Amino acid sequence: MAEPMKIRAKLEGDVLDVRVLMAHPMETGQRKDGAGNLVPLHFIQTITAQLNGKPVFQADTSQAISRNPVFGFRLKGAKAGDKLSITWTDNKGDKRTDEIVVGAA
Amino acid sequence: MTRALALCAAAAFIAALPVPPAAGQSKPPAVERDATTEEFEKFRAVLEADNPAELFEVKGEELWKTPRGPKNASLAACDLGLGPGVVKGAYVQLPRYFADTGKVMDAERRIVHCMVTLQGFDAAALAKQPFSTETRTPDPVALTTFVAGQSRGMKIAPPQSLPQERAAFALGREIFFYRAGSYDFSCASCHGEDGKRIRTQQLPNLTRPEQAIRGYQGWPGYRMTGGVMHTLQWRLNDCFRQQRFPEPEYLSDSLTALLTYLAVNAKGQVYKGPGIKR
Amino acid sequence: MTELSRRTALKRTGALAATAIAAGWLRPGAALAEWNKGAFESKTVADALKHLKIATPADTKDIVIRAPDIAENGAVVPIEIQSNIPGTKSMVVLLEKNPFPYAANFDFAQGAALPFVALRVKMGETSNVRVVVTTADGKFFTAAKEVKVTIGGCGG
Amino acid sequence: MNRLALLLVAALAPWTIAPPAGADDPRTEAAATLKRDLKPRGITTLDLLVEDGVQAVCNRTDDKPPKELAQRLEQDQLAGIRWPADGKLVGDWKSGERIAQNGRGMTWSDPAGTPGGGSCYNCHRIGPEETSFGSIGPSLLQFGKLRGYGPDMQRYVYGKIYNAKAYNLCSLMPRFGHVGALTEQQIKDLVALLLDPASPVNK
Repeated sequence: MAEPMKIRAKLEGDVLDVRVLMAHPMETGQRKDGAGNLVPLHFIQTITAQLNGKPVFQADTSQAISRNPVFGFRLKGAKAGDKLSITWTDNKGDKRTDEIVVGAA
Repeated sequence: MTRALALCAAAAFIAALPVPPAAGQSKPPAVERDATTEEFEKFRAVLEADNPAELFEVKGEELWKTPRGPKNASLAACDLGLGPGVVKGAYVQLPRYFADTGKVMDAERRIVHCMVTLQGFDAAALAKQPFSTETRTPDPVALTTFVAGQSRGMKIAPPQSLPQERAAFALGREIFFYRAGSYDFSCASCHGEDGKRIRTQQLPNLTRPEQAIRGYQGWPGYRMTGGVMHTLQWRLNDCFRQQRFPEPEYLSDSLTALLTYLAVNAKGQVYKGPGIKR
Repeated sequence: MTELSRRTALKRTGALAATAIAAGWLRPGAALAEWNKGAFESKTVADALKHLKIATPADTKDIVIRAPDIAENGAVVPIEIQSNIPGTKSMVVLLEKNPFPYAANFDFAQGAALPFVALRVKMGETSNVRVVVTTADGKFFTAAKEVKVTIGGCGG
Repeated sequence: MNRLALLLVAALAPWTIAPPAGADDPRTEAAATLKRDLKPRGITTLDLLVEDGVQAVCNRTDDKPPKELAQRLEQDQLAGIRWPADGKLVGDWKSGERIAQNGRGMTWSDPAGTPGGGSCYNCHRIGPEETSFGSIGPSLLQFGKLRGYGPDMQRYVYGKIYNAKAYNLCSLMPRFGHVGALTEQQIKDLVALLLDPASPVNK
């Protein structure tokens, strides 16, 4: 069961500065576990952000993204009260969506 | 044989010496700067601004508030020193003496004590695998991270009013300077001077407040190597390993004493953790 | 359901995605194609670019890459990329000496997202971080920044 | 005898001699607390916590032993150095570089009987190519070029790596040969890293 993201969004004028922390192992497939066995690839492949339901930012990612990923992006034309939702999907088909309401600047 | 003879001579000689002053009392020299360190520090702000440690604070808060364990209780009644259930500001006032156990306890030790007494968890089971791995974050780690985060922005203020608390500090100082083991290392071998590095890693001089805080607020911290959350209990455990000493028992008096020494040295500094470390 | 709507729908409903397309937020095209397995599994920058259908990008100073000269830890290298190229539609990030250089692609909905991204990546060794920008009119631009990766701690 | 002298004698076998009745000396307490709280693991045992003479003196003088005493004990340490039977002190600098890079050895996570490294770069600048170097010890860049490559220098470097305390009693540097952390051949290779004119250190 995927754990919640932590989304922070700061409004400066009509630009929304978004930071998101995701709990994910981002296994490279190269790491060995305690018993010396390779841990299989397990990583986030896509991330989408929607503002009030409209897709605005999208990422395709590889296992080279650091464990517990951190991303930042900036949306234009946002305002307080807007709904920002972010979804990730990984190579095993797990996904997680979290949503916040943009606070006043 | 010659060694023993020389030692006896040494004993006689030293007998005439005055007791040396406590270390770390001299005036701080200018800290040596280098390009690598400056480059790291430029990006420290970036790393600290968005610290995955926050994910573990969230997890710890949930663990704190959820009824769990054989007694199906939350930790709402846990007394971290400021009264049952008071979490805000408790971390910066630890380690401290607790009359109910008759011991000086650091944050993690106290949290585990609460898990055992209030929730009915088994102390031995918790001590079995106390440190995070890539696949597992033990509950006390997340809980300690949550509790630490509830003191962010507050000044480090461990009490030293009771004799037990002063004794813990004195004991911690002695352990800090105790050289032994295959490599003749003490904690001070790496953390007793200003401006030194191991490889590219800056070593805080833990005998000075402005640097002791760097060590003290680094943990609980998100460790980039492995991408796991670790506490001060882990940090000290791995320091003992690198010191080529045997392994300290989780939550033992030696570790609480060292943490008391560290916290008192960092007294008055603003706590900005949980940290993010190399 | 088209590939495009399936992908953008994820946890949302297909209807929402359809609305999004109708509203012109998403445009069908290379950047919005399915997760590009061929590109991600490429072992060289050249192969990855071929899979991404990116032809010889032009060097530019209008892509600003902020990354450390020396990384404190290769497991977490913080990178910020800002494109000052008008019409920036997407950004590809390549870590040239990683076993699989293609690390990420970012798509920015025109007018709704600024061409900026912050990310953290794993780098196995000292290498260039290369960014390739694709513009709305199908032009390619590139810039790179070297990041040194060293041994940090006690090594024990 | 005063407190210090008592402690020093006690340091020879701190846990076989009961501390003086009523003694609440924090150092004695520290040793006793460590002995109680630390557990053997892997190759580490509790005897590691027993100070030897050098450690005892350095611990009790804040690493600033009186000169006469230091000299006496340094000579004692020097006498314990086992010099190579073949008389050759300079090995292979390439192997030396690998040993200098290797930070493993003597911890509870290291295997028994496998030689570790010298952890040299942890504290010293050595080869010009390695930019990740520590600063606890002095820079050794151009060591031979600046100080000479002769037999006396070879002997000094071999001895210093074997037992740094023979030259500076409370040096922070481990006694690699004395405690068996490095083999004779490994020390020779490290000598070569610093003193072979062909080593990058001297370029």
